[in-house]
Amino acid sequence: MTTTDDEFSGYSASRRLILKGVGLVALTGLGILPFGPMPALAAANDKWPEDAFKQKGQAEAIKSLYGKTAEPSDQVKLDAPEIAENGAVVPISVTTTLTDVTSISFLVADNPNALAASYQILPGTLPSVANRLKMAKTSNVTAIVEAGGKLYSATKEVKVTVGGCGG
Amino acid sequence: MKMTMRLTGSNRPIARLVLATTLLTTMLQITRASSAQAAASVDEFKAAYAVAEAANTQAGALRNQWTATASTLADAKKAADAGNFDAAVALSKEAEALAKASIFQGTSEKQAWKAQEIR
Amino acid sequence: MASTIRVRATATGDTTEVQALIQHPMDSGFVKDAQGQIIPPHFIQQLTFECNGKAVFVADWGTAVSKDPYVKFSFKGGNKGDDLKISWIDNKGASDTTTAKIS
Amino acid sequence: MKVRSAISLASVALALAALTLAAAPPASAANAIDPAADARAFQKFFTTKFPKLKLEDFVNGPYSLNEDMHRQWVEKEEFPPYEFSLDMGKEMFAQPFKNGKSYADCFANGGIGIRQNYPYFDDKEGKVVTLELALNRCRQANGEAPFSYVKDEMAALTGYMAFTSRGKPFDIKIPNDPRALEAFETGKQYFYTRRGQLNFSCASCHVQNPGERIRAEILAPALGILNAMPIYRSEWGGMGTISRRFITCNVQTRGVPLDPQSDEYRDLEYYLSYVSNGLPISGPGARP
Repeated sequence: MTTTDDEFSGYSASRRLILKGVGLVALTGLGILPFGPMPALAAANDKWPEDAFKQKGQAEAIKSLYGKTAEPSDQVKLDAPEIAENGAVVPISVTTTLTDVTSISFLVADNPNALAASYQILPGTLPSVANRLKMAKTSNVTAIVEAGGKLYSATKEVKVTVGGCGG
Repeated sequence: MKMTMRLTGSNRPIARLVLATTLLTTMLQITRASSAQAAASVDEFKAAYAVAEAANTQAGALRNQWTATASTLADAKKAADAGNFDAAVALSKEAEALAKASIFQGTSEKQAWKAQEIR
Repeated sequence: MASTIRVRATATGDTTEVQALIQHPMDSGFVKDAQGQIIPPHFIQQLTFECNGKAVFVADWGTAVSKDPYVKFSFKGGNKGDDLKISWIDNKGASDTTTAKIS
Repeated sequence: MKVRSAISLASVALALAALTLAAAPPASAANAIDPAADARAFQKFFTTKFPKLKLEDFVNGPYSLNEDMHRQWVEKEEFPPYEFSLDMGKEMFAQPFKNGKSYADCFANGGIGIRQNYPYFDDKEGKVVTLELALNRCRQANGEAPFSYVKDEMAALTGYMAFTSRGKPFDIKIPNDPRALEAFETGKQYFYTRRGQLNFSCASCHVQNPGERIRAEILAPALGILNAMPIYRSEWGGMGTISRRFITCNVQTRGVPLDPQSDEYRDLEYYLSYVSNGLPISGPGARP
């Protein structure tokens, strides 16, 4: 990366102009190794859960991933738009007041494969994740929070008028 | 009918416009469709196709061709290649009707656009 | 070639907020190309964040994560100037890594 | 077309009447070309239609008009999807041509912070010159092949140049030259002329119905629509230039689009940019 502090402060300054109130932050890139030999993924002590991602239904995916079922909890706050502007890019986030959280997963019930993403919340990391998901059509979106060995969930319907199967 | 655009209730002015054009196009097609009878020949197809193509070229001069005209012309050619000249003639006439409607639109809009202008 | 990874990491008090955007097609395997051929799935499977050599966040992704994926999270313990290393690997074995400084 | 027999002559007559009715020009049509008055009326129309919005809000298109969408946008802008294109544009802009010259040599102020002055009327050519056109002419003058007007490279370059102009108000000049006034008028005519099988003009959607949904999309107001160009459209899954936007609009009305940078498109860009004078450049932008 060839960026300098200088141009990034330019970045945030101009962007603030347009997007009042959304503070942005500078970063300094260091060296990179694009497509070099994969360094040992120190954190990837768990394998990518292939079986869970292969499941079609939501219940099956949760069972494969966690081996148990989730109960709804109002301590799980799921934030998703009422109507997605485009199914290809739906901003979805979750945050929780539960403690001892070890993982957070997102499922889109009516996608071809329900499990979209699963995040390991390691010690010291806050139980809050935002990401952007694809939705094939209007569907319930569920966030699962694993806390103290139990599963908690929140679900919200997101309407999709332009499907996100195009990429 | 190839009108697949879905419109919500709040777009009624647009919906009316769409309806108006659709009906206009359809009308032009009715007049044309009734003249194609019996088994058509290669020559009939060629003549009908040439007329449609000429109309579409005229629409092009008005910078106002419709996508449906081009695709219908292509369909006509395909039908003719398959030896189905009845269909080929009918499609040529449909393309001609579409091209004529686009010419009508292009000509009337030369003045009509002013009605939409913000002043 | 520029990195496929963009990161912003900011420390406020003892909490560091991290946002990352990665350039990747995230092909789902359900889409056909112009010739009607299925575009085979091509997506990032795992994305890892390490602060000063210690893993803080691991993302396991499927094909339903959007093209040019984005993720945001926060962790405690990072300080201004600390190294944050980000790595991803996709289902075809391609990978990329970058290290950013927390600001 | 199977329903043709079901249409009665009466409804056809009605349809014709509707067309004719709409075609009646207002009695008070003044014929003098007065771009300044047009721009004032144009801006007043939108600020009256959306009294809550400030003038500069219009550059954010549909996001200014709908709260749920605005929220999704703010979230998206935290790390906008055009970021990679912007970086690519910056890199490309700095990269010299084979002859050692660069884009900077083709533009005033080395091409930095000048987006708001495009398009301009070139009195030697007697035509409107857009930024996209100027970039390709720059390439050709230096022995490089021109880029496609609708693809990624052109979007990356114009995106970077827009970025260096962010916040600067559109400052399009119409010299007192009958050819320039004619170009403005032709652009205006193109904007308001209904075309395509759906019988839509640009104005049908972007003047008469901004904020409304057509299919799933919320229509953007015409005011400020070019300030955000080029844009990353989620629908496209990528970047698009002004040329691409015009072509898409034509196709969506079921009209055959013109070639990119044909005279009418150049005039249209001239008109649309001029009536947005004073509104800040916000490109590159992100749109649904």
